[in-house]
Amino acid sequence: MSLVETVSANGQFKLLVHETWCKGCRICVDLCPTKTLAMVESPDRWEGSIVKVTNMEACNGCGICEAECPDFAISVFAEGKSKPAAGGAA
Amino acid sequence: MSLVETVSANGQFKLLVHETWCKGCRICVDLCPTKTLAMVESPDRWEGSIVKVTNMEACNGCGICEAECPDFAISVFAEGKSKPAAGGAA
Amino acid sequence: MTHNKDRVFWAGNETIAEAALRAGCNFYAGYPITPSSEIAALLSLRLPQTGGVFLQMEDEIAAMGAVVGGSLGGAKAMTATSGPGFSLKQENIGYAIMSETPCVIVDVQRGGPSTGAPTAPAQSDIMQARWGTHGDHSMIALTPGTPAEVYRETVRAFHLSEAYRTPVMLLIDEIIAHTTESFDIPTDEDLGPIHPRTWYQERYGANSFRPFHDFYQGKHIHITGLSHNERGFATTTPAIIQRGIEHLVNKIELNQKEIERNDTYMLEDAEIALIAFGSPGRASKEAVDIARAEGIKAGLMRIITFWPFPTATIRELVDKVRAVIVPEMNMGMLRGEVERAAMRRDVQLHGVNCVGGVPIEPQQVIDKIREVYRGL
Amino acid sequence: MTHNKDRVFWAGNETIAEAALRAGCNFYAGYPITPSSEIAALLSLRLPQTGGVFLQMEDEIAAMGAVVGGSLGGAKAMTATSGPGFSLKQENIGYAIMSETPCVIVDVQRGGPSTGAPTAPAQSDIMQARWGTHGDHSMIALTPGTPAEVYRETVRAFHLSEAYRTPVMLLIDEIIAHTTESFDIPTDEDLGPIHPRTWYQERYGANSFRPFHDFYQGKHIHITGLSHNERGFATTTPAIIQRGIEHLVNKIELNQKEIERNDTYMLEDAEIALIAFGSPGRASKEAVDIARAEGIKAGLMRIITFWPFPTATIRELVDKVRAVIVPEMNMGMLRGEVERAAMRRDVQLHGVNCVGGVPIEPQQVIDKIREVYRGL
Amino acid sequence: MAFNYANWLRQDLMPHIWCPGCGIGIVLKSAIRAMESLGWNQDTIGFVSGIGCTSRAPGYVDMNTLHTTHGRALTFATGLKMAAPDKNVVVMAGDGDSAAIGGNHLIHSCRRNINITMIIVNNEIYGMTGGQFSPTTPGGARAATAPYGNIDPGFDLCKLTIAAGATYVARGHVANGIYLERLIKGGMAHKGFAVIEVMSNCHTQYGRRNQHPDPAELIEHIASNAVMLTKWDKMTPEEKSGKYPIGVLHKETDKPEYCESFYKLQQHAQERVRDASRKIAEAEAMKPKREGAGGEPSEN
Amino acid sequence: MAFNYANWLRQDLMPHIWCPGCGIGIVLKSAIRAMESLGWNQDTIGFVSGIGCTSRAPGYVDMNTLHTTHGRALTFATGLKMAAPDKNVVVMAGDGDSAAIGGNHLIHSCRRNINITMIIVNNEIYGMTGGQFSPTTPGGARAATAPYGNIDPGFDLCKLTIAAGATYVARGHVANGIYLERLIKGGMAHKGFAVIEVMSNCHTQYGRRNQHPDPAELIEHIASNAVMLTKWDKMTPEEKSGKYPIGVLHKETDKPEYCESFYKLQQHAQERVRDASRKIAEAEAMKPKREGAGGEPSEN
Amino acid sequence: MRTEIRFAGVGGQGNILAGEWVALAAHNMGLNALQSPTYTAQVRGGPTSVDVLIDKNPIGYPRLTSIDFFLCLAQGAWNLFATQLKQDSIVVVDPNLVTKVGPGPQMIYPISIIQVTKQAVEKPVYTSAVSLGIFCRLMSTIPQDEMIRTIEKNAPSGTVEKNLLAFRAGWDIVDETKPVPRDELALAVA
Amino acid sequence: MRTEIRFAGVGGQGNILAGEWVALAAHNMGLNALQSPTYTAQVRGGPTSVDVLIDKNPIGYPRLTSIDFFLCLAQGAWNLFATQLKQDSIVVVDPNLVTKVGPGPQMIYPISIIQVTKQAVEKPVYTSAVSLGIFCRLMSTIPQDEMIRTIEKNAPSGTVEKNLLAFRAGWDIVDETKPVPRDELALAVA
Ligand SMILES: Cc1ncc(C[n+]2csc(CCOP(=O)(O)OP(=O)(O)O)c2C)c(N)n1
Ligand SMILES: Cc1ncc(C[n+]2csc(CCOP(=O)(O)OP(=O)(O)O)c2C)c(N)n1
Ligand code: SF4
Ligand code: SF4
Ligand code: SF4
Ligand code: SF4
Ligand code: SF4
Ligand code: SF4
Ligand SMILES: [Mg+2]
Ligand SMILES: [Mg+2]
Repeated sequence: MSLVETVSANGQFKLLVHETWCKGCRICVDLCPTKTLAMVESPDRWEGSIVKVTNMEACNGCGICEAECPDFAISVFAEGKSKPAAGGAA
Repeated sequence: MSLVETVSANGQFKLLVHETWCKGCRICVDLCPTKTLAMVESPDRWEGSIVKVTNMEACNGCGICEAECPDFAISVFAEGKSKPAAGGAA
Repeated sequence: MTHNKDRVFWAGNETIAEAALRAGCNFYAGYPITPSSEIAALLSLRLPQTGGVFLQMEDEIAAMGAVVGGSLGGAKAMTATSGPGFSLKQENIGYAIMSETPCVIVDVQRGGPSTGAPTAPAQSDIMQARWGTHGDHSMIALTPGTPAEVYRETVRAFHLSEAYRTPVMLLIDEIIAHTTESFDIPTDEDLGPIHPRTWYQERYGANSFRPFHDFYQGKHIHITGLSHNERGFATTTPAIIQRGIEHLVNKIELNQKEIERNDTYMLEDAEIALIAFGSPGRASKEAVDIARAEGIKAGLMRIITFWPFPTATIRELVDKVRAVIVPEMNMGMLRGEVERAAMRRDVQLHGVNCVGGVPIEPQQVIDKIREVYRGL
Repeated sequence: MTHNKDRVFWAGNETIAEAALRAGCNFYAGYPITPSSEIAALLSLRLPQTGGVFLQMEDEIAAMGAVVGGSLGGAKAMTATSGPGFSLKQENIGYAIMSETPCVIVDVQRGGPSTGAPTAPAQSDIMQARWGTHGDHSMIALTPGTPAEVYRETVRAFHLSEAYRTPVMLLIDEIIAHTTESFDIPTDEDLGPIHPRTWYQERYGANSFRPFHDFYQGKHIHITGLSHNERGFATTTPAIIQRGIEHLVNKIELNQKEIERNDTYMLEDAEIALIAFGSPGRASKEAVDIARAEGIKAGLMRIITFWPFPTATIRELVDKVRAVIVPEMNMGMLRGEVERAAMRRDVQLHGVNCVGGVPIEPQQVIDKIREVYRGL
Repeated sequence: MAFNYANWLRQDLMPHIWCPGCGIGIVLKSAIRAMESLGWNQDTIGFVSGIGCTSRAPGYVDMNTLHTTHGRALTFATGLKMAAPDKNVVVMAGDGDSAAIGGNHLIHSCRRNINITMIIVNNEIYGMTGGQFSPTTPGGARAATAPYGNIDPGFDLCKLTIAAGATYVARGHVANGIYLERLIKGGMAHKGFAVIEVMSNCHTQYGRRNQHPDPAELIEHIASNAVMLTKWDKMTPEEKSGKYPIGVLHKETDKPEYCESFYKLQQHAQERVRDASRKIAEAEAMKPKREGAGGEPSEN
Repeated sequence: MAFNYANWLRQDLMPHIWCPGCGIGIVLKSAIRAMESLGWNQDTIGFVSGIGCTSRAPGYVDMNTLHTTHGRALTFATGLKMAAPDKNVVVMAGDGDSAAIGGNHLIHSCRRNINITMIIVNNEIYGMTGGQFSPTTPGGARAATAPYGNIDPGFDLCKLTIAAGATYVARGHVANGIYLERLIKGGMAHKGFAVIEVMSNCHTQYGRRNQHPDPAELIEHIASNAVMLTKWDKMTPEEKSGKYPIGVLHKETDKPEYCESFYKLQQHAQERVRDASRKIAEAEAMKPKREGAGGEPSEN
Repeated sequence: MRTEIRFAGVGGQGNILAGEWVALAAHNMGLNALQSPTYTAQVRGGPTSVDVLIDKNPIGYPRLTSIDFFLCLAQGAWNLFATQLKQDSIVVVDPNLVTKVGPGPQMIYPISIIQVTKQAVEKPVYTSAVSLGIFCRLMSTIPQDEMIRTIEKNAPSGTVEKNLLAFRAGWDIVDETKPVPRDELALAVA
Repeated sequence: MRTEIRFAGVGGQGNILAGEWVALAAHNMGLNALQSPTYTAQVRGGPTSVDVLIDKNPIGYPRLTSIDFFLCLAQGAWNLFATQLKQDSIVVVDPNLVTKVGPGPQMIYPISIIQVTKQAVEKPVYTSAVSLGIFCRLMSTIPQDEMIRTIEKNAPSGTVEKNLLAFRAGWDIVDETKPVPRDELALAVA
C-alpha cells in the first residue's frame, strides 16, 4: 500500500483523494449525484478496488462524497475559494 | 403490650380491632367517613394512643378503614355474611 | 485413529457450552463479552433445541440476577463472562452465595485490569474469583487445562454447585477458549451420573442453611440476601448470623478433600516441581519433558480446583522437592498462594510471569528450570 | 481540659467528610448506603459551602464513573460506600487503576456477604479491597482505628492518591463510622501540607505511565481503560502491555516503605503480639493492658496501611515473639496475610474472630491471650 | 366475613417493620386482595422485591418470596419467570429501587413485555437509608442529601415506562386502597409487563423534612393532588400543575409477550431438530458457519 | 478550501480501525464539522465514549478524549462536566453502550438535563463483540445470539429519551452527513441534555446476517426508510410501518440545566455561610439536627 | 473515672437524642465523651439504644462493659439491651412499658416517664428531655446547668422551652420516686 | 510428526477460514488437530492469522514454535506474524501485498493469490480456497481428496462449486511457481 494522494479538477472544483485511506467501500460512488466517481481495480489492495475520479467534468461540487466518506479520504474544493463548496462548516 | 382483639357491632356490621398490631397512626380515624373511630389514650403505648371504636352506631360498613390500615389491624364484617362489606375481594 | 463419534474438534468455549448441556443445564443468561461470547452464541442455538432457556440480558448484573432467579425457578442455570463483566457480577454472586443458590459462572479471563487487552490471554482474575464480592464466604473455582478436562470440569461444576448449594466458578483463559482441538469427550463413567436437584437434597441436604427447596414446591420459602436464620428469614441475632456465615465457609472448606482435584506429572522423584493451572500447564509439561531429557528431575502439579486452595497438598509437595517454579499469566497470584501454603522461608520459590497478553512458552519455563537447577 | 477549637465531637463518618474537605476534596459523587450515608449527607451540606461539587448519582457504578470524570476534570474527588456498593464499583475502580486517575474511595464495612447485616460492624471487605476488580494491579488501602487517625488517614489518602496516581481506599467499620467521640484534630504539622495536583507532577511524575495531565490543560490527552502505551493510546504490543502492568504494580509495591504506616504498643519486649486493624485495635489495646497487669508480656501492632501489606514488618515481628493473636471481625482475612508473611510453620498463630455483627470485646481477646500464654 | 388476610400472611412475623402509618402496608394489602380476587394460588406465585422499606414486603406474605439485591428485583424476576413461565411473578419495590439503581432493568423489562406485575411504591424518597432524595423527589423538597432543597428534576415513571414499552401502566395512591386493588388486579390479569405506580407516604423520612410529619395528614395530602384520568384529560396545564393523574394510563394488547415469544421460538427450534433427525446431522450443520468473507471481529 | 479535518484528527493514528464503509466515520466527521462550525476550541472539549466500535472514536480526534468502560460513558461525562462546567462535553457511543448496559445512565442524564451532547450511533447490533442482538435490533433479524431471528422488542430511543426528560432529541442517519451535521450542531448549541440518534450501518455484523452485506447498499437501505418529521406527522400508521422519522423530534428550553441549578445552589450555600459568619457559628448550626421525635432509620 | 450510660427504648422515643446530649454536654465540659447508637434492623418502632461513655482519661474500648446508668422505655429494648448491668447499676424503667426484668440490678427506679412527659408538655416527643432530667438528678456526671446549656444550644428552635420544662419534670420526679427491688417492679405500675 | 502451519493476512481475506479447514480435515482423518486464530484488536481490516498444529501424537504446547508452512497476504501481517520461521519453512506470499520480508526463511513462493482468485472466480472472498489449494499442493499433510471433502462439507451452500474452482486454481498455480530467494521477492511482483 503506497501513500498516494491524487488531485482532479474541472476549473470550478477540485477533488482530492487520499488513496492511502480509501478502503474501497463504494459509498461515495453510490451517493455521488453526478457519477463523477467510480471504483477501479487496484491489484495491490486485497479488497480489489478503490475510488477514482473518472468523470471530473461532471462534478458539481456538492460535497456529498466528502461528507459521506467514512475514511476521510475525499475532499472537495471550490477552486480559488478557501471555503468548502458544501457540506463543510458554514 | 398485651395481645388484644376487640369486637364492636351495630347489628349490621361488626368491627374487629387487632389492638396488638395497631400502631396508632390515625389513618383509619381520618379516613372513616362516619366518624365511627377515634384515637384514645393508651398509657402503655409510648405513641400515646391507639384506635378505638367509639361510635359504632355510625358505621356504614364501607370498609375504608380495613383497606387503609397499614397494619392489618381492622376488619369489617357484614354481620351474618361471609363476604366483606366492601373493599375486599369480590 | 478410529472414527469415534465422541471424538470432537471443538474450541474451549464450544466445549463448555456442550458440556453444560450434558450436565443438564437448561438456563443461560448472559451479556456478550470477548472472549467468552461464543458460549452464549452457541447456547442461543442449542438451548432452545434442548428445551432450555436462553436469555440475553441488558448487562452482566441483570444476567447474574436472572441466573439466580432461573435457578430458584428450578433450572440448572449458568452464565459466562470475562473480566469487566465478572467485576459487575460480583454483587449478585454474593447474593447467590448468601442465598445458597446453585449456579455456574464461567469467566474466560482476558488481559486486565479494566478493558485491558480484551483479546489477549491472561489468568489474572483468579484472586478476584475468591475475593471479588464483599463479606465473608468461601468459593469453589475450577481451572481446567486441557480440552477433555474443560468438558469434565464443566460437568463437575454443575455437580458441585448443586451439592454445595453455592455458585461455582469455572475459569479458563483466552487460549483455552479459542483453541479448537481434537479430543475425546469423557465417557459417562468418567463424568459420573447426572442428577436432578432433588437428588442432592438427600445426600447433601445439610449443605443448605436455609430450607433446601426452590420455588413452587409448595414450601413457601423465603429467600433473602440479609443474614437469616435456618428458616430463611432475616435475623439480627449475633449467634445466628455467626452460625450462618460459618456455615457458608465451612461447608466448602471442611469438604476440601471431596472438592479438590489436581493433576500430577512426573512428581514422584522430582527435585524441581512446577505448579501451574490452566493453559500454562501445557507449556510446563513440555518443559518437564525437556528437563527430564536433560537429566533434570522436574515434575508438574496442575491445579484443577483452585478454590478452595489445595494448601495441604502443596505443603506436602513443597517439602518433598528442592525448588518450586510457578509459571502463570499474571504477576504472581498462584505463587502468592503457594507461598502461603508452603509456610517456609527456606523454600526456593520462583515465578515465570507473563502479563503481556501472550502465552508462556515452554522455552521460558525450561530456561527457568535450568537456571534454578544450576542454583540448587 | 482546655477549650480547644480543634477539639471536636464527631462520628467517624463526619470526621471523614471534614478531613476530606481539609485535604482539598472538592468533588463527591455517591449513592446512599448504610452505614456510609452520613458522609454523603454531610458533604451535601458542606461541599456547596466550600465551592465543591456534590452529586448523588443513580447508582454506585455511576458514582464511581463520575468520580473518575471529576478527577480528570481537575477535582480532588471522592466517593463513599459500603459492601454491596463497593462490589458494584469494582469495574470502574479498575478503570481508575488502569487510567491512573487519583481518587479516594471510602468503604464503611458492614456485615456481608450480600445484603448481610447492614447495620452491623464487620471487617470482611478487606480482601475485596485488594482483589475486587479483575486483572493485575496493586492497591493502597488504609485502615485507621482511632478518630484522630481517621482524620489523618483521610487526608493522607488524598495525598497518596495524587502521589501514586491511583485510587486509594479508606476502609473503616460501622463502629468507627457511628461512634461519636471527643478528639483533637491533628495539627497542620501532623498532616503535612496540602498540595494541588500540579505539585505532584514534579515529585511523583514518574508514577504516571500515561501523560500526567488532566483534561483541559492544552495537552489533548487520551485516556483509555485499554492497555496503552506511554502516550496513553491503546496498544497490543506485548512488551508495552507488560511494561504498563508492571508499572501499575511496581509503583506501589516498590514504594511500600513510603506508604506503610503501623502503630505499635508495648511490642518492645512482647512475647505475645496482637496484630489488628480498625476498631478491634481498641479492644486489643485494653487486653494488652490487662495482660501486662497480669504479668503477661503482650503487645500490639495495629496495621494502618493494610495494602500494600506490611509483609516485611510482620515477618520481623513474628520472629521476635513467641505467639501471635489476630483479633478481627471476619473469618481470618488478616490472619491469612500474617500467615503468608510469617512463612514459618512453627509460628503460633491464633485468631479471635467475630462475624456475628457485634464488636470484639477486650474480654474475648484477653481470654485468648491467657489461653495462648498458658500453652507457651 | 371481612377479607381474610390471615391466609396470605406469615402472621408469626407480624407486626411488620414499617413505621406507624407507612403506606407500604396499604399497598401490600391491596396486592393481596387483588391476588385472591384473581383466584391465584399461593403455591404458584413468586413474590419478588429488591432492597428498601417497600422491598421488605415479601417477608410477610405467605408464598414463594424473594428479597433480592438493591435495584435488581426485575432481573431475578425475569429469570424466575422464564424458568417457570406458567407461574405468576409479582415484583414490589420502592422508587429508588425501581427507578434509580434499578432504572435500566425497569425499562428493559418494559421493552421485553415480559408477563410480570411490577408495583412501584413511590414515596418520593429513599426511605430505608434515611431520606436521601430519589429520582422522584419533588423539586425544592428537603432530603438528607438535599439540605438546600432538591435540584434534581424527577421522572414521570408512567410516561417513562410507557415509552419503554410496558403494555399496562396505571397509577394509584394509598389513600384509596380499594381503587388501588382494582388497578393492581388489572395489571396482574394483563398478559405482558404491567406497571402500577402507587403514590405513597414516607412521613418519617420525607414528611418530617417537608412539613408533613403526620402520616394521616400526608396521605390526605397525597390524595388531594390526585385526579382521575378522565378528568385530567380535560384540564388546562395550569390546573394540572402540582397534580397527577390516576387510573389506567396505558393499555395495549397486541405486543407479543416475551415468554410466549421465547417458548414459540423454542418449539420452532425443536421442530427443526426433529425434522433434521430425518436428514442426518442437520443439527450439526446448523451450527454457525464462518462465511467466505467478512471480518472476524470480537473484541472489548 | 474543503473542510480541513486535519486540525481535528490525530492523523498519526489513522486510518481508523473501522471496517471499510462503516458509518461511524461519517458520524464522527459530522460531529467534527459541527464543533468547528460552533467555533469550539479543541482545548475546551471533552470527548467521551464507552466501549464498542463507535466508542473507539475518541482515539482519533485531537482534543481531550476519554474512552471509558462499557455503558458508563455518561457517568464519567457527568463528573467531567460538573467539575468543569464551562467546558463542552460530547459523548459518542453505540446502541448497546447507550441503551443496553448504559440505559440507566442515559435516562438519568436525560432526567437531570445536564448540558452534554450525546450522539448515539445506532447500528442496531453489538458491532464490536461480533454481532449479538442489541435493544434496537429489529424483530426477526438474525444475530450471533439470535440464530432463529430476534424476538426481543426494541426501544424507540428518541421516545424513551424524551419521556426521560431530555430537552433536545433528534434523529438522523449516515446517508446524509450534511443534514446530520445540522442536527448534531443543534444539540451541541442546546443548553441541556441533547440526544442525537444516528441510524448507521454495521454491514459486517448486522448486514452479513441480514441480506445487507454491502455497506453502500445498506446505507441506501437505511436512507430509504427515513422520513422527514414534517412529512411523518401526516402519514397513516400503515404508511409509517417500517419507516422512521428524522429531524429534531423534541426541543424544550424552559427546563433548568443541571450544572446551572447546582452552581446556583452552590452560590446560595456560600452566601448563607457568608451571612452566617456575622452570626458566629451559624454554619455549625446548619448541620442536620436530630429532631425531638421520629425514627432514626438507616439501613440496608 | 469511666462512666457508662445507656438509654434504651423503641425508635422515635428520642432515647438516642438523650444519649447524644449527655455525651455532648460531657464533651463541652472538656471530658472525653463517646456515644454510639444502635443501628439495628428494627429502627422503625423497633428497639433502639444509645451507649455513652464519659471519662477524664482517653477512652479505650468504645463499647460498654459495665453499666453505671441504664434507662429503658420498652420491654423489647430491655430484652435486647439489658446486658452489661451490675448489681448496683442505677436502673430506671417506665413500669408501664417494661414489666419483666431479668437478673442483674438489685434495685430499679420505676418512673412512668411517658405519663410524666405528657403531663408536663403534652407531647410524648419530649420524653428525651425528661430522661435527661432523671439522669442528671440521679448521676453526678453532668451538672444541671451544663445539661441545660446543652439543651438550649441543640434543641430545634421553638422547642427549647418545652424541652426545659420536660427536663425539670424529669429532675423533679426523681425526688418523688423510690427504687424498688427488682422483683417488686410489677407492683409499681402507675 | 508435528506439523506447524500458519495463514496470515488482513481481516476478511478468509485466512482464518483456511486454517480452520486444514485443521478440520486433519481432525476428520483421525489426526490430532489444533487451530487457534488471532483475536487482535485490529480485526477489521487489521492483521489476522491462524495457527494450525497437526500431529499423530497428542499435542502438547498449543502454540507454534517452529513453522513448517506459512502463507501471508499482507505486509502488516508479515510484520506481526512472521515469527517462529525456520530457514527451510515453506513460505508463500502474495508479492503485491507483501514486499518486505525479514530474516528467517531462505526461499519464498511468490504467488499473486488475489489475482489468481479473481481470475478463477472473480470475487476475492474465495482467497481462502486458493490458499488451501496452494497448501495442499506444497505440503503432504492433507491429501487432496480429504481437503476437497472438507470444503464440500463446510462451504456455505451455493458456494461449494466456486470454492472448489478456487481450490483447483491454487493447486495449479503452484506448478507454475518457483520459489525465489528471500532477497529477490521484490522482483517477483506480477
Ligand atoms: C447496591 C446497594 N446500594 C445501596 C443500597 C442502600 N439502599 C438500601 S434501600 C435504598 C433505597 C431505598 O429507597 P426506595 O427504593 O425508594 O425504597 P423505600 O425504602 O423508600 O421503600 C438504598 C439506597 C443497597 N442496599 N445496595
Ligand atoms: C462490562 C462489559 N460488558 C461487555 C463488554 C463487551 N462489549 C464491548 S462493546 C459491546 C457492545 C458493542 O455494541 P454497541 O454499543 O452497539 O457498539 P458498536 O460496536 O455497535 O458500535 C460489548 C457487549 C465490555 N467491554 N464490558
Ligand atoms: S462533490 Fe458531489 S458531484 Fe462532486 S464527486 Fe463529490 S459527490 Fe460527486
Ligand atoms: S467513500 Fe471513501 S473509503 Fe469509501 S470508496 Fe469512497 S473514498 Fe474510498
Ligand atoms: S367500615 Fe367505614 S364507616 Fe365503618 S368504621 Fe370503617 S371506615 Fe368507618
Ligand atoms: S389505621 Fe390501623 S394502625 Fe393506624 S390507627 Fe387505625 S387501626 Fe391503628
Ligand atoms: S421510613 Fe418511610 S417508607 Fe420506611 S417504613 Fe418508615 S414511613 Fe415507610
Ligand atoms: S463491525 Fe460493524 S460497527 Fe464495527 S467497524 Fe465494522 S461495520 Fe462498523
Ligand atoms: Mg422510596
Ligand atoms: Mg451497535
